[in-house]
Amino acid sequence: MDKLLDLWLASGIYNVTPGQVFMILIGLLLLFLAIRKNFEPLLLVPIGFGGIMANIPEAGLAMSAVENAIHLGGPEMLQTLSAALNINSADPAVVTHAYHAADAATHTAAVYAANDHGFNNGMLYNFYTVAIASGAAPLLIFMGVGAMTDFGPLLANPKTLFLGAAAQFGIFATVIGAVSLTTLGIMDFTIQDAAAIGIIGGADGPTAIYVASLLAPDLLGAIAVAAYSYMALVPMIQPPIMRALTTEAERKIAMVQLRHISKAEKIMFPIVLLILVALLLPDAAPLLGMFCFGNLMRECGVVDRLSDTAQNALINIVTIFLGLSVGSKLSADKFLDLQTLGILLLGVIAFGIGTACGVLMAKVMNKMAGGNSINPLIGSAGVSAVPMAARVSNKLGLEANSQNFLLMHAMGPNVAGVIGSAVAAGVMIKFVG
Amino acid sequence: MDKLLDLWLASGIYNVTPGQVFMILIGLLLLFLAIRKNFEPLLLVPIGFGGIMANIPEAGLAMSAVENAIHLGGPEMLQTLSAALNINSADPAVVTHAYHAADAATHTAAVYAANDHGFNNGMLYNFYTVAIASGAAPLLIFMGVGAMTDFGPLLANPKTLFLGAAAQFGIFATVIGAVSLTTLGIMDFTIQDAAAIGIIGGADGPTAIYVASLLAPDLLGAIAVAAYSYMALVPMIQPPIMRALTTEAERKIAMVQLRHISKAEKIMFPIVLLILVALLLPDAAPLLGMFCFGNLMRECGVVDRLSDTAQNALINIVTIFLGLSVGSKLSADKFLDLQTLGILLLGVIAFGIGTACGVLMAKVMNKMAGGNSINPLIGSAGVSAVPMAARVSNKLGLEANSQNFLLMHAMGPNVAGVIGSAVAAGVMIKFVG
Amino acid sequence: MDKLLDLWLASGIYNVTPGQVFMILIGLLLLFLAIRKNFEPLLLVPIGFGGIMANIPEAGLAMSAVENAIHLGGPEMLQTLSAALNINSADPAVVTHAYHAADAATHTAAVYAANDHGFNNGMLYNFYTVAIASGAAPLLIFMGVGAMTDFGPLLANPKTLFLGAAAQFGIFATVIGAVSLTTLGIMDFTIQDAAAIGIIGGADGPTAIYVASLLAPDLLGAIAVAAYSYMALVPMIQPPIMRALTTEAERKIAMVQLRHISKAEKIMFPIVLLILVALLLPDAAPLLGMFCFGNLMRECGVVDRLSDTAQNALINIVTIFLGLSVGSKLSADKFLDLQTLGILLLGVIAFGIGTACGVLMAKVMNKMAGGNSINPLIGSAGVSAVPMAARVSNKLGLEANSQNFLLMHAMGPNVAGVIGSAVAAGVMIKFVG
Amino acid sequence: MDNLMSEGLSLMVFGMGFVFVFLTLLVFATGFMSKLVTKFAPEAKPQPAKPQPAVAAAASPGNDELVAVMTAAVHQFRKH
Amino acid sequence: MDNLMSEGLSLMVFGMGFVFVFLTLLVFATGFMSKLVTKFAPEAKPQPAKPQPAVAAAASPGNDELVAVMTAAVHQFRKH
Amino acid sequence: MDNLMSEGLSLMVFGMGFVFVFLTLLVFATGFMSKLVTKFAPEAKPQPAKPQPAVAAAASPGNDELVAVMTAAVHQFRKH
Ligand code: NA
Ligand code: NA
Ligand code: NA
Repeated sequence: MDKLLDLWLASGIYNVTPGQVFMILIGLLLLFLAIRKNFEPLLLVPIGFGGIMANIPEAGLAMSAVENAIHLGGPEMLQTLSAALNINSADPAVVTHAYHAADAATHTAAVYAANDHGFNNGMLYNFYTVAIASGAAPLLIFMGVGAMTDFGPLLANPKTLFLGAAAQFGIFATVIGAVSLTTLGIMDFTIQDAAAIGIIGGADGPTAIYVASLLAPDLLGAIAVAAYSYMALVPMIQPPIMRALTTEAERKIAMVQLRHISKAEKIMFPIVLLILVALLLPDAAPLLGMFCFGNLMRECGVVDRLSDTAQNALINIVTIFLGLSVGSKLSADKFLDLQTLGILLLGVIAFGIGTACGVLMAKVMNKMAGGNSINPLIGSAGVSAVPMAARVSNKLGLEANSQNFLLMHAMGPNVAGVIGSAVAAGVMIKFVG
Repeated sequence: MDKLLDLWLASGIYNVTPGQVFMILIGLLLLFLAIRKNFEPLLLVPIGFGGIMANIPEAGLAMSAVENAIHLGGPEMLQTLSAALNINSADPAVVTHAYHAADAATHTAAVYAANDHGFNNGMLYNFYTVAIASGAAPLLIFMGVGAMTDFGPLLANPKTLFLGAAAQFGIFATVIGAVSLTTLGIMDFTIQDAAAIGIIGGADGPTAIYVASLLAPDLLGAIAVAAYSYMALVPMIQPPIMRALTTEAERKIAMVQLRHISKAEKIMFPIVLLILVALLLPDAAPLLGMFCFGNLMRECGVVDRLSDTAQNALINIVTIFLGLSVGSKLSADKFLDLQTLGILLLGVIAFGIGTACGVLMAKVMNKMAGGNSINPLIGSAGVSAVPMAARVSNKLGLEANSQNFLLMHAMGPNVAGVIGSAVAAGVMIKFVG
Repeated sequence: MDKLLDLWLASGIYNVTPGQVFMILIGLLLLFLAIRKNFEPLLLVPIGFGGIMANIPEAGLAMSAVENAIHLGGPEMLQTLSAALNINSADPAVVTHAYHAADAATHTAAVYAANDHGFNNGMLYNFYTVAIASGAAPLLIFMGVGAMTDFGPLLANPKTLFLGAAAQFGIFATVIGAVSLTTLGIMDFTIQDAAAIGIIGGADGPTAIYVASLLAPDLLGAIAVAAYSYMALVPMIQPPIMRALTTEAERKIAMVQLRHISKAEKIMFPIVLLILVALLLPDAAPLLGMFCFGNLMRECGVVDRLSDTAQNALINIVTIFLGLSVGSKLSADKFLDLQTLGILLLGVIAFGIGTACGVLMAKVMNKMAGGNSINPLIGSAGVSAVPMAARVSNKLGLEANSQNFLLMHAMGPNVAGVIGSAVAAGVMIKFVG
Repeated sequence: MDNLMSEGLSLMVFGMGFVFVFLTLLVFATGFMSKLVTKFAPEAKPQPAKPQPAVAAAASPGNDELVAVMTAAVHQFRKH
Repeated sequence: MDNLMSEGLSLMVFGMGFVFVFLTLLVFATGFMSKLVTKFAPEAKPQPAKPQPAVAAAASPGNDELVAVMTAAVHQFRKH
Repeated sequence: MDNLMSEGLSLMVFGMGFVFVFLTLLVFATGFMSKLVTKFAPEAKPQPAKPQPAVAAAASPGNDELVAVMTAAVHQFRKH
């Protein structure tokens, strides 16, 4: 009968907390959005599922060995840990705090103590360590995205880079928003938190995850979920803003056909970009370096088998682990917080401001050039969210003029937005990292 | 001439032990069974080859840095290690024992001492650490298996889950067998060993490896070899038992055609299963969580590229490393033991009992339902061994009635057996882990 | 304005050293050779790109956490590190030296100190650690190469193994060359360096990287670049030597058609080779073991999905990481050295001597056999450089006799050369490792 | 020793019991889920969502099917 | 608090400024590169370097194209 | 220095020697193995075990071969 009691006392039903129930429901909601509403399913299916697994009571899948020891080890274990951490209290909260604040050597001592008592890292915690804490997964995704990106439209019309620059204003406006909420006493964000939240406005998943893992790992779950959700919502967020800021006549502007781009130009572009990064902003080198590397593999034409693998097997494998790892950050104690609401709110504002600035920049460029060479609808594509935002530009263009195919023209600012937000990420890592 | 002598003294011929010769022959036997007899070749080819490599004299491929230092480092190294391990003896056996019994900090000190003298982990030892000791490889295989599994037949006839449950009796009967052999003084198994051996009866490779890596890592080699060998032998082990326990009339029972299962049901099933695991048995969460995740990727229809990768590139890569890592446990000192014979004997008994219980359960269910809705031949498929056991059911069904295609009906208990043994694994990890 | 100054002071333009500029140009040269001249692009594209990234000023992508802390941490950090390393100087050069000379425990203390101050390993440093320092990447490439290799031509004419043996003389002659340069006071190579340089003459990339990572990690960049570059230059290096050492009549020798090789022989060959390695030279076991394993997967016919993955997804993934990791060793302070020139010079000599010895061996074998059964042009293929060297043999054969197709005959010594240099690698690791 | 045996027995009893309880609950949960799904999200008609059915027709020698098969194969191939 | 706000503002000013400076330089560098390439390495004619164009013709029902497509597909397939 | 040279020379002598010994043994072992295999496990006839030979016929324009090729390609494709 003891065993029966043990089973019951260790069961999920007995131990589940309201927070875990809520987070499991959030996980189910993400799965629903991904599967039925087609919200960025490649990421949100693993994130949602990982989120559910992270909240299975007593399984500790998202917890480190020490966290599991604190939770399950009882008073003696806590005593041992508090000795290893050089503190006087065996209170779980105090021990947890000391563990997170410990220097590397003390941290190791605590890990050893937990291991000696048979506690191990949860599966998702290991995935997170290997995939995200090391920085590897977002960079490899970026390499794969580089290998999938065609810079032709951008090279045919390099001025569209300005649209990609302008749309990054959403990032920095959001930083101000987060800082203001803190100054007003409504939320409590550090400047690092604010920067990581701002990057949601970059509309670029791997960049957001990379920056958040460096600047605000505790907020990573909410930031990644917000970034991918809003990217999926681009067809709903952007059109009203685009319509409000443009006239019917502007939306009807037809753009001249893009010139043919030679193979040599496409090969040279990632190299030029890499050298510019090397000269100006070394902190953006990991992100943009891997992006350029992927693109060079694509365009150089002599390593097709590597490029294929980067675009398929490798990016798929990394996506699975990245998604599950992000999901591991959706544990109740980290996600269920007023801050998460703030992040979700600020994120959508960031998207809106980025969209608006892209459109306005296009209008300014038309003014300055004294012509009508740019349809402002392609400005919104500068937020990135490749290729969704470009498709939105195309759709609105066709509504205004059924012969006006803007897709290729919008791909220029669209990929420029990827570069722009990686540059913005580099600046932030440099200044507040 | 010194060099020539060195070469000779370091050569395999000079150093080979009878145990190593024997184990290399075992490795060759496994290769023969895999290649010529088609015994689960995807696993037994890497396991057999890994087993041969693990027994190459002096190469130390399956040994850790410290083990290599003990074996090759000479008296001075042993002295250094005994100091690091805080013992007084420099006897290799004593040092080895102290190394395996050391706590984490002492263990690290010994590793540092070995590294400082230029000794490193063997290649297979590293593979084992990354693939199996971390728990990752069996879980990823399970994810791939989930992505390959069609739960349609099970959903069409959920009662066949009972057959999958009954067949797990083989697992627990084997535990009793192992415990009895110890009580009788014939063998010397701990309760952990007994549990790990029992799981052979689950007829599911990754589950067996996962449980053995947690409960009895020293027996892992023998357990994995037994599990995969007996799975390959299912067409020989099962039929006599199935014939003995059924009448000709029973074997002729035709089953009603399975109803069509909608896509939504297939999507919901892994989620329902995951939630049940979360509520009842958190210790089964890693195994069944990854299994459900793989199956959800398969069925949801929006992440086909991830599902494809999980079923192909990823599972193949993991299989290579898993197989070689299991092979690393086929070293003479661990495998050549009376215990191995005990494991092989108990394993086949487990298969037999599982088969019998599955068949008998089907007969009981017919009795209780007062009808003849279930052909007892599909009960044996409850041991899992997907899809071999289901094919055996089909074959015996056709022998009795050439129009009686049981394959699809047997797939229900077959995949139920996978769930059943993962649940049994969770219970064991919970109680004796 | 502070921030602006910060940006400028941290920018690449401000910090770039002439050495870094030079190394970036070397990286661009490698990319040019790979993309336009088709020099082993699968490796030289990642190596060249990795080399550029490794030399991005201030980014520290190829540096460890401690190296980054030394470079960027300022006096206080240096003080902390010198305390951790138990030295009295806070001079960067002294600290760096002490860090590299530290034993494992002290090394860990320095790493902890760097981590505590927020310094982390660069991305490429991590890749190097996982891919090369662990030994995994070259071994997995070798497994893939094994899975791509058809030993049929070798089995049809096993005597061609002697050609593969003779061509390894290039390796050992180069060792003597390196040793002589040191004895003459021109260079400063240890015997380990000399051995690692010699292996360039093996004309086999993964073997060269594996040996260099064990014997001379500092020279790894130059050795890998030399090995792959000269392999690409085989069509220019070999023909003059081959023409000089053969008569027109010899070049016209037609060889008898190769006999059919049964599937069983092809399956048995990797096993025979593995057992021979096990008996004679355990130090070659990792390299040749993985090679034989790949080849067995290919030939056994029952694990085609593993063989496919080993030849495609897995080898491609590993190649990407291997190339970037090798590139990480192209940092200015390690590559820009008189030694690199010595390595490049010795490498080409090694290729030349290997080629000559292969050709001469073929002539000797003809003499000893008293016949004309071997066209000496296939001797040069013994250096390996698969399949380039065999193609060169074929081309020169066709020049002399337009009906003389030597390709298949040259594949025998070609793959024999792979085995030969792996054996030579094992001997070197045994004697100087 | 007796202790070991009793541990084994209790493992058997609780293990088998739990497996049955779990799978019984799964039978009910699955049945309940199927009912819910059939009620609230009935399938319009089972459509062939993927090109495989077309591919399966590859053995038929007609030229049109061949083209369809090709296209499907190449298409799927490219996705990889 | 004020400090945080001023940090945020300076991050915005320098961040946006830098993004614009960087992308402006990229516009010029790209334009310059394109000019150089067009001048020194003009493309003879845009050739279909890969078999994809042939593959794209797969829908056309002619038998010859079909063979070409097949060959290309199988060829590419084998490379994998 | 002299020591280094002598180390190099002995490495050369023993290295080359060992390479030759090893490959000579491999020649004999391979020959022996081939004889054993030919004696005890002769191949009935060299069968085309895999679909590749059929695939190689892809260039031939006959319709039947085309179908065979397709089937083989799709089959192999699916295995991936
Ligand atoms: Na962006
Ligand atoms: Na089972
Ligand atoms: Na060679």
